[in-house]
Amino acid sequence: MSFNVQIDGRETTLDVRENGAGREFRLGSGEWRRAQVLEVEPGVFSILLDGRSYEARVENAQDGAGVTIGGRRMRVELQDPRRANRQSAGRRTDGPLQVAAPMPGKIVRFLVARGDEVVAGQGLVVIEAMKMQNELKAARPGLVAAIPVREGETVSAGAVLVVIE
Amino acid sequence: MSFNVQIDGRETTLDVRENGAGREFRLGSGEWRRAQVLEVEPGVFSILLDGRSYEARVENAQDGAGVTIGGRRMRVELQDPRRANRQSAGRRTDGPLQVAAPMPGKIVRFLVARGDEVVAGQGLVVIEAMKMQNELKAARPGLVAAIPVREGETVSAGAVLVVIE
Amino acid sequence: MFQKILIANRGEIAVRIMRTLREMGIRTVAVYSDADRAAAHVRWADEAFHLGPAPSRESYLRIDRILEAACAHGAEAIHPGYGFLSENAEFAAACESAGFVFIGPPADSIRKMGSKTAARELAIAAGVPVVPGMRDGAKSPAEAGVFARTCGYPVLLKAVAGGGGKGMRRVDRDEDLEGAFRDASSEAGRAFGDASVYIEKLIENPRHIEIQLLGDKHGHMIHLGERECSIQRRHQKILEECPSPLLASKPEMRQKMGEAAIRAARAAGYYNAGTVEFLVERNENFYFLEMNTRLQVEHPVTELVTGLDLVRWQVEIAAGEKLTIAQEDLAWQGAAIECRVYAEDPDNQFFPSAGKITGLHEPAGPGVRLDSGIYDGWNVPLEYDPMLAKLAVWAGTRNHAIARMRRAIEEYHVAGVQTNLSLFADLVSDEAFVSGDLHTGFLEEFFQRRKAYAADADIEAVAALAAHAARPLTRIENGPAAAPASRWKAAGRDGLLR
Amino acid sequence: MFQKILIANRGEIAVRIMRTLREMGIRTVAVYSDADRAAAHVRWADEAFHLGPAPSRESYLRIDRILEAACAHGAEAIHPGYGFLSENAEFAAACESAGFVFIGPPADSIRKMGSKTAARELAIAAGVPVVPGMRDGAKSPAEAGVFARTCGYPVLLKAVAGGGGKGMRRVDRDEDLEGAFRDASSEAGRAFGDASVYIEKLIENPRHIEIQLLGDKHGHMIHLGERECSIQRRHQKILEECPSPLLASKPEMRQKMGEAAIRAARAAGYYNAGTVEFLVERNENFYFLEMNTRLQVEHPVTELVTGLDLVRWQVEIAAGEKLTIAQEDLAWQGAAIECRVYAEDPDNQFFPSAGKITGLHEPAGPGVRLDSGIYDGWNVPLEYDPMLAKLAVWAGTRNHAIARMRRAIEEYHVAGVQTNLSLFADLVSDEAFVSGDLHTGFLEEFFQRRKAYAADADIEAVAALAAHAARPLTRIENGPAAAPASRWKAAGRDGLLR
Repeated sequence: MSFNVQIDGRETTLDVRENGAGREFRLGSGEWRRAQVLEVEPGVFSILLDGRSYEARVENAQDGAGVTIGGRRMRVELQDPRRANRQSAGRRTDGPLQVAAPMPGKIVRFLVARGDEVVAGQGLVVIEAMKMQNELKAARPGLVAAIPVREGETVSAGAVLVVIE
Repeated sequence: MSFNVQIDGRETTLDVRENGAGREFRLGSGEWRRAQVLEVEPGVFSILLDGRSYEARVENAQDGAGVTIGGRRMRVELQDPRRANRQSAGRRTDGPLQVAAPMPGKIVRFLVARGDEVVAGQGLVVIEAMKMQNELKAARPGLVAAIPVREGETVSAGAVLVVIE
Repeated sequence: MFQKILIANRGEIAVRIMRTLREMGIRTVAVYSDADRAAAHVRWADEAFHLGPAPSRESYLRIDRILEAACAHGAEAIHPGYGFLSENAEFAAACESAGFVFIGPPADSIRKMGSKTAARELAIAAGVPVVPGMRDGAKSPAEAGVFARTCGYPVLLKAVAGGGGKGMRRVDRDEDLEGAFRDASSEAGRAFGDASVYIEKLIENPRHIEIQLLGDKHGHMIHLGERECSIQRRHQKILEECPSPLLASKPEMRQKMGEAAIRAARAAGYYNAGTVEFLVERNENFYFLEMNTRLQVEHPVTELVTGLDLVRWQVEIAAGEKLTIAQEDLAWQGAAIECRVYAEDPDNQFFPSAGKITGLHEPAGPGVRLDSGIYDGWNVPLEYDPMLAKLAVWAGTRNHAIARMRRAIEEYHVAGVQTNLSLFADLVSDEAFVSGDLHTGFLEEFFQRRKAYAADADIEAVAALAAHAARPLTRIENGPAAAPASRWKAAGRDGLLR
Repeated sequence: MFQKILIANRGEIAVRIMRTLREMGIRTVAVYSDADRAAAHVRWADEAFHLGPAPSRESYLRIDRILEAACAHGAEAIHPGYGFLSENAEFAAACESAGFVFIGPPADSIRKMGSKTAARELAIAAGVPVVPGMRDGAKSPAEAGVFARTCGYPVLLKAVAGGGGKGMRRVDRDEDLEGAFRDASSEAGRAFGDASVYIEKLIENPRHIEIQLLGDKHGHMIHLGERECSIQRRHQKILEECPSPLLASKPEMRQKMGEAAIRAARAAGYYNAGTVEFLVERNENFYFLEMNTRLQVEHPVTELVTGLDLVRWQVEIAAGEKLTIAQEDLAWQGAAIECRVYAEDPDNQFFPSAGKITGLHEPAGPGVRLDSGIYDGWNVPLEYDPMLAKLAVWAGTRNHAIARMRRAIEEYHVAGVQTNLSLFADLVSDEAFVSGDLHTGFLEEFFQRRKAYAADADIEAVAALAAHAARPLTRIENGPAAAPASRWKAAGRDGLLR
């Protein structure tokens, strides 16, 4: 089987095949290699590769897996290329940008008003959660098209706070 | 509901009943009391009773539960009295006594032979497991009726090593 | 000694205090909000009292409910921890007048040190250096200029009524002063309705170094040396150490700062544990910043290096015992570092990350101390500070302590919520950090040069394999909903049996 | 310094060694048997090599396979840990002749100390006291009587060819000697075909105290003080402390024993870490027992009290570095205690208890050090020593350390296998233990008076409630096989929402 893989944004492929004696894999255009993968605890994999021992902890998130190895965390997306083609068609990066609350919290204040032009990286709104105030920033430039919530309001995770067009 | 309870061998009863506001219990002929029981981790219970906080860890073993509270371990058997009557009829203490291996191991040597008279507490067999030699003793006096395994043999947990009549 | 103490706090600090109390044979009473019924501090307490709903002001900040709890449970003393009511003079006074011993300084000391300007005056009166500045507004640019030339550039113009950076101007040269003064003054006037501006020496990239004090009710007070707390993000300490890399080789400077801290605390009639914070310039001048009238988050590094249990001493002192340690008895052994582990997402601007802990592996072994308030399965609530645990290490030298911290971070894993552990992994591997040349702007500079903690060339292959192995098997349509299993798991076991 | 080291061991000691090596920036190579593919020491190593089947003699005891592993992975040195091949002179020699540095003493020292009689001769020659005894068999009861009167009763008659208690007799009075001699001699004759009997002074209820040594390859050797190891079951240490309650207030005795230990070790041409064991009488006479030519299980208590990392020094010394600590630099701070946590069932004659760890809560916080080789979900194999972990604590005084150990034990819980933690909970609460009046027969006496660790009156009610809450709900016949759930769980949450 072949997969499209994104590791911290870098694209490559992973091929996995059966072999009489076990399993082999190939990353990108590299060599076929053998690895021994053992799930020692739920979500925790002990991997032996060329005599080296790795412990990988995998957490599934919405957009791929978070994999931590030796204190280093990587984001890994793994897709069957057939499905990947279908999905990427739906994942467009233009169109309105909805800035959503990453977690439940209270809106402290807006730093922009409807109709403002914003640049990438500009602060949009300050939200307070877990005793800390956090500023959400614009990922790209645009025009503030809507602010669906009000200052002082308590919002839940995923609530749209600012729409940029 | 009412239960027969044995705590480290001491017999008593546990009654549990619903009450408009929650659950109440009574141990033996004591008062009805309220407790708040919360399973905070699998098998781990945080229990608030009269403002005191207890953490009880429960492990189910063959013959009842092992309950550990603050480093103290107790064996608790809890039975619906109807079922208890049926079961205790089947748990007889006379008849042949089968001395079984408490865990897998290797038979180092027998300290008795078939036909020997043994007294309670007398060593019967030495079994080696996890680098340690351990002596199994006779729980009551009797005659060694059978020794179904041989010295040097590796046995699994529960294997009968000596039968005393 | 007390038989029973109520801990008016939650999380890791409540657990940490309980550990010492348990060792002292003192019963512990936890208090909890609706969000914390299953919290570690409730599970491990001897007794527990429900305060109210989750928001702090309806639970952990309710003085009346806490006194009610102390009364209901027959506690004799109350330990406030840090945060919440710990620096609330009114709470300290209320405890005492309700007949409970407040484990901390007298209410009056808290009050005196609680106001920044009052504390500054008090420090000046006690002969403790403060950041040079005018006490009142400058009447003219000329008056400001006289001061600026006296204390030396760069200086900071600040609105007397100010706050939030409004009316604040950095001035580096005499010729810029007049213009900056007028700008600042008019901005202050618009913002606060008061155009007064005063001037303060600007301390560039200072170190933040604090002195731990311990004093009894009989007038004996000692300092336990310093902690270096220059690694800060948004003015929040995230990594602390003892000794300070600066002071480790300067016992006379430690002594000078220690004596200054004691003078400031004595001026406030202080007893129990407390900390005096200083800004330290590159030329090693130090200036009083403020006093924290409570146990600090970072107290473990002092404990590791001095061998003292600060909470035990807090309780002994509150009970009226004498502090039986003389200043000259103290010795600082080796080096300790602490990292504050927060539930926050380093990939998303360190946004707090609440939720359920779905996996937990904690570091241990030689020289590792973990003070944690979480467990596998615990739901980190939204309502409180996102600090999960404090990871501290001790070793014979600072370099060994840094290596040990890196090792401990590698062992530490929290699943289900994001943490800042990867930031610490990179930070303790940073050359400038290892050199010990720290200042409060250090972390901002570090973010610019930050390099991911080294890994070998195959780490990406391994990450891909792990992600592949973790995929659930494709379910057979309409088949039984089997638990997700891994193909590789079986493969691994096959390999094992070969 | 080495770049890569192979650890020829498993379990907690392999993990403990790896922790230090990782801190030193040295890559670690684990070796494992079929039973240990998923073991902690394999998971946490940088590299791993499969040795063979589960039984030790087919894996961890195979010198050829271990050298093959070192070769295949390019390791430069081999750390043997304790147990397995650690005191095998042939292994040490094989490592060196294959070009790998053996992290331990020279093979010849291991050989010299490996034979009890040779070690005894060596100690005598070095002027180190040994248990007074005849070197050869007594030709007659009369000759035995002369010796017995010289060294003083009680004495022990022992078969020269002996072992296993055969031909052994305790004699308390001169008038009993002749009869006992004839009995012992005839028993020895029947058992071993050699009727020779010799005589040794009987040390009644001695303390077992050992001295930790550290010496480099350049001839510098120091002692790191003592460990008290008198708490033994079946001649197996289960709890150790530093300092010994006896020596804590007797620095001159520590020095005397330390010097004797160094003399014995020097006589064997020793370097690296090693331990000389002594029996100590109530009158404080001490006698050489044997030398352990490796790292001891109980080394953490010495590390906690001296602040040194023994494994780091072992590696430095093996690499030819100089031991840069002078005897007078050493200071012993506070008190440390270690409990060996075994998988064994205290309710069933301490029978080993293998199986799957189904739940694990480990102690932490101030002064607690845990060196563990297990994790939640690990299957404790049958084939090896049942030690799961070593729990050590440090505090400023022995009393505080005891209280801390009790607290740590309360926090510690292992589910799925039985452990001896409850024994330790009772032991550290025992008055005689707290008094520090220890001897090797202590534990046997303790079992007679053992009291279950105190609990309040409601503990049985709570245990019954917990057992009740843990019962799975009765399944509806033919209904879906739901996961077992608890009625009380819901009730608890209701209570919470009220």
